[in-house]
Amino acid sequence: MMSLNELKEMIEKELGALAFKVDSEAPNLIIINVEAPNLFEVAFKLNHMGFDHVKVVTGTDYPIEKKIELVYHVSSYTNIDLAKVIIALKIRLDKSNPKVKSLVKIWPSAEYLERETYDLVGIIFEDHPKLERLLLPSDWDQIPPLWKDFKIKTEGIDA
Amino acid sequence: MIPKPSTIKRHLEAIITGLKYIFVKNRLTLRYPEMVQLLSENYRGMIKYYMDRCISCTLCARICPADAIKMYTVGENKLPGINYMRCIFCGFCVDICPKEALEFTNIHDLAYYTREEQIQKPIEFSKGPPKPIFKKEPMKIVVKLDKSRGLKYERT
Amino acid sequence: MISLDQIIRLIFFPPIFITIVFPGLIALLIVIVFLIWLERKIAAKVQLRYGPLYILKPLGGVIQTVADLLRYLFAEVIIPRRADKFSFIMAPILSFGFAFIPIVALPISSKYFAFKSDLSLLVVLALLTIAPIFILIIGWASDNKFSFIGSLREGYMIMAYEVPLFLSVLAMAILYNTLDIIEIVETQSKWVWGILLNPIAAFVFLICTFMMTARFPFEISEAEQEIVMGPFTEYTGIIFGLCMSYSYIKLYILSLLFAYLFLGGWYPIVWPFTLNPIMPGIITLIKGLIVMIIGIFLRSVYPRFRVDQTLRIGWEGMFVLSIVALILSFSLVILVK
Amino acid sequence: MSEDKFMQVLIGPQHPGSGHMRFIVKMDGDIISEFEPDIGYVHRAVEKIAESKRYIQIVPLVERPILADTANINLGYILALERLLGIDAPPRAQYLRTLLAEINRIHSHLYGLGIHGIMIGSSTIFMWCFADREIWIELAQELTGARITYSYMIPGGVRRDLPNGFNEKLSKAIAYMEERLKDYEKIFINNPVVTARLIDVGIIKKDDAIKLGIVGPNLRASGVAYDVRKIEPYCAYPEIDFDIIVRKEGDAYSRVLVRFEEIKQSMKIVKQVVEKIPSGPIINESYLKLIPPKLREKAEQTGIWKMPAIFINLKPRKGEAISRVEAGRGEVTHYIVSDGSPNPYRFRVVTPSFRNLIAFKYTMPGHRLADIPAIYGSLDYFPPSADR
Amino acid sequence: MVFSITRSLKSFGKFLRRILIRIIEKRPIRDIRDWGISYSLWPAHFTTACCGAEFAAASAPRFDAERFGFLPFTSARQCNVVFIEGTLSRKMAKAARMVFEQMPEPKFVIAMGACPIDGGIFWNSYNIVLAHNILPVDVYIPGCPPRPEAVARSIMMLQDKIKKMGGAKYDELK
Repeated sequence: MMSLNELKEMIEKELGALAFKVDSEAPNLIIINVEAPNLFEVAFKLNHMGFDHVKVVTGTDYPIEKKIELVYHVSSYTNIDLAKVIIALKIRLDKSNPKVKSLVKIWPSAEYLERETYDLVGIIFEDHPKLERLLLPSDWDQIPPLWKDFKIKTEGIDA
Repeated sequence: MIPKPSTIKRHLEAIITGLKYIFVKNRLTLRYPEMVQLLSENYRGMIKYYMDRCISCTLCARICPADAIKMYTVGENKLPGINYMRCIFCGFCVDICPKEALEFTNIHDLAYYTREEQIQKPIEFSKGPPKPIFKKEPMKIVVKLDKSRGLKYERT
Repeated sequence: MISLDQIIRLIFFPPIFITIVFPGLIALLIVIVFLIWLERKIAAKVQLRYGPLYILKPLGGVIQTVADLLRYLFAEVIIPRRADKFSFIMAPILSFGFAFIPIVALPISSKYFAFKSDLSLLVVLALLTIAPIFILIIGWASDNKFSFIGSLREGYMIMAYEVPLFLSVLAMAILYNTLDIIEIVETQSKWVWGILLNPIAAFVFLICTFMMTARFPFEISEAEQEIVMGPFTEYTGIIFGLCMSYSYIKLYILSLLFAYLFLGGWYPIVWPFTLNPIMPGIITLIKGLIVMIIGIFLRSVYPRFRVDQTLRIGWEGMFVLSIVALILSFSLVILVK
Repeated sequence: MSEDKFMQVLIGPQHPGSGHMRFIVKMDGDIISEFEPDIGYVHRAVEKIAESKRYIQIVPLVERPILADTANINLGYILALERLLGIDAPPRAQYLRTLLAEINRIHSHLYGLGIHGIMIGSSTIFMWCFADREIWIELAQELTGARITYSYMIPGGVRRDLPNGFNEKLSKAIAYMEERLKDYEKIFINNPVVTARLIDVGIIKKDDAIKLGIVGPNLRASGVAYDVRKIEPYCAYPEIDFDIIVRKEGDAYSRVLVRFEEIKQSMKIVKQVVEKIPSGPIINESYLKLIPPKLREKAEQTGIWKMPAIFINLKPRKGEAISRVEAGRGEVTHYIVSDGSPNPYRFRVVTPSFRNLIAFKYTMPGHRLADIPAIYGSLDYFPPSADR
Repeated sequence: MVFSITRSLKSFGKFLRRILIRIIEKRPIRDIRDWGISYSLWPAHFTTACCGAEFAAASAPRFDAERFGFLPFTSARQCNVVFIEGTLSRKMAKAARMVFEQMPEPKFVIAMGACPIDGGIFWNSYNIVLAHNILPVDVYIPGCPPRPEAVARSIMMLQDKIKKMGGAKYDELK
């Protein structure tokens, strides 16, 4: 059994300077902040450590800072110790040019998750095998719906 | 392909099981318009509103996830009315009401010809949901679980 | 001036009576209405429910199919723009017609038949094999991929069932030493029923019947979850009604044929059926109905095979078994002689 | 390669075997050479709407997409929210959550089995599964007051206590179900036509399953013993004894068998839950004291608890939380980013069906057209939950 | 020459059709037709969203909608009811419209669940379409999802409507 802190240290040692911040949050989360250019290499190393699949790919819009935060939640099926932990791999991208290298080559399980993130958040994944609209209708011409400046209607409590 | 004996046995088993069900009394059907299941007291059906208990706190309208409950101005008060076109029957409004002015009924089997009649303003809302119309008085039944037949319907 | 007597005589004139009344059009319609209802009802019973009911509650909704037919009758007939109009309309009618014609060759009793031929059995079978060809035309004419795949599957199925079916019939013909249905039945009344003489041939014939009429587990050309409605995907209204009844007609004829070949036809004739030459037909019909009910009952037991598996069953199972049936017949004939 | 060699077949969305999606299939004769699922036909923007809703209002919202398995997805959301709020449910509530989650797993698996049955043509197994599902729905309705959209779990507890006579009903239901499962075996599981259709069809090897990141019974049928209930036990699962069903083959048939065995395991869990359930409150103390005393007294008698008014304005701490839960179809992951306001800043839910979607693309090629429904059904894919 | 023949044939066909419709719309035949249609409502296999689960439950043994002659059937061409089972997304709305157009007259629409009626909990979503905006809805069933009993009730209401108002609306031919 490996505790969360031990694992955190191990990851810090493994990644070295590639990750600029590693946090752990109880009960099961380790957060790794990465610069966009290093992402592919970090992902490669994590995959090598035994984190073999992606659970979630999330894009979050921060309009004030003009950034989009991209998070890969990664975990393991094969290694029971690692399976107990979820790694959040975080990258901040410029909202004006949200481009990042796709991780499908490392984690094939990210294929549809990345494609959905492209669809709804507008992040462009380079080298993705099929970067097309997935959930939205193919003739969607507005800004990506999960951006904060895409407003949906709301109603008050009065009729 | 000469079938193996086990295959023949499995074919026979399947056919015999099918045949068994033809001759066993086992129907599970609730013959709806003739029989109506009495849902339990806590069933989250359509909602009845007691105008006299209401203190116009707007909690129900504010918790409604679907924005189905709206506050209407009736005289000086603001009273809730419901839009069944949107209501999702989560029952949050009933559960959060501090004065028990809203109450579950066990009516949930209605359909409408038009959209308009599904909006209930406070006064209609306080009259309770419309009673479903039956051509013949239905038999009221309760559902019992049964070891051999699964569900059993008993007259109340 | 035609008298009532003449009209009655005209109605009971065998070629007319057999085509129009029994076992022809009217009986066929009643049987189909009853059979489709029964199919839904049996499935419903196995599936713990009622099935069609409220349309005629005292009789368990027996006229459900009548309502469905009425709806088909009054529904709009849509012909897809890209379809080949002529063959789109004609093919179902012709397939219905060719499936129906063999009825003429079916005798009601040894004294009452439309025509007597030494080859009546062959006539029935030959006419039955023409009908599926029009299914292929339907698939081509509809210009729909599902119709096309469905009719191709029907084509494959012909390969699977036709040879074993003919061989099993041949086995019986060798046993009875005739191809005349009347003689076959007469022979059985002297010996025992064919199903006891050559159970293998009976089994092969039965399975091939189910294949031919798209009963489960061989409901492949119309496989709902795969290719929607197969060849009939594009059909609406009354033409679809024809398409739907097409497989039931074949089931009807093949079941009657099964009764003639293996269940002793109209024998044994007991008292109420001795009154006139038409009555024995009812015995055949009852025997045929039993076969049909077995066919429709299987729906509630089996899912469906894949088309390649059916072909394998046809060639590796049924074909081999039909050869065995042939050998059995030969040896029986030699043994008796 | 010439274009003529391939035929493109579009299956769905109005097709008896497609569900709420479309398959773009390239056929080489009868063999599938390319398979592309086209989803989004039920995309209702749960994640965007959630940003405009209060935390408590998201409880019914997350249930809607995954209608066949509402309790589990609800539980996942509540676990994530409770992590943000820093509260916990009392032990009795934990057991009640487990109870509902397992009842729901049973009827979710029956749903999947039934749909799979009809996909390969057996209408009987469809009808049987949907009939026996009603028994579990009836039980859940007794407990929660709704047929399938339970909205039963709320932050800090559950809404209703165990009704009187529930244990007896449950034991009857289990006894009935165990008998019925034997008939299921005879007519469906062991049916030679079914085995012919499913064995060696749609094989996902262990390595591929890991690589594609598929979840739930599909993963376990490929030989990976991964079950969140064991890896990261939540609610009452640490105190309950059950097995993970694993099979090695990875074909459609083994996926059916895994689900079938899991129904039995779930019944075992349910039995233990009602035996072991402790007494006590069903809502966290801190919320309990906010309920007016008069209503609290009444609730203690009837077992129907009211919500405190604070639920409208739940304000979790700033930060983020992730939770995972083993739902009927596999692992559900909820990820909430909070900025301290009463609405979530970003709400992300990845449903098992969405993660299983990738399996279509990589399993189908090489099979026949007739295998599409057989494999589709065996993956127990529920399109609305994938599209959200 | 050929054209004029086909044209006259066509107009003759139209004339025949009009006469046929006249005859059909007369009392006894019309009553028989409406009776047949009302007991033979076949919805197409077209699940738009999650209410399909409850729709399936309505045709499953416990509520058995087949008692009313209600048989979910394969292709739109052979059906006469389209059930909007839950949310219509933009993509699905196109399909729903297409399915409706593929069906032969007379045809009916039932909107099931809160979503197609007024959006339900998804009323402010960017991707939904309301059923009455694209299809002529005959019966609305509120609820999210509606109980199977409500589905049975909607079938009965539709039967009543057909018997009262007449089954067919051969609009474009009149």
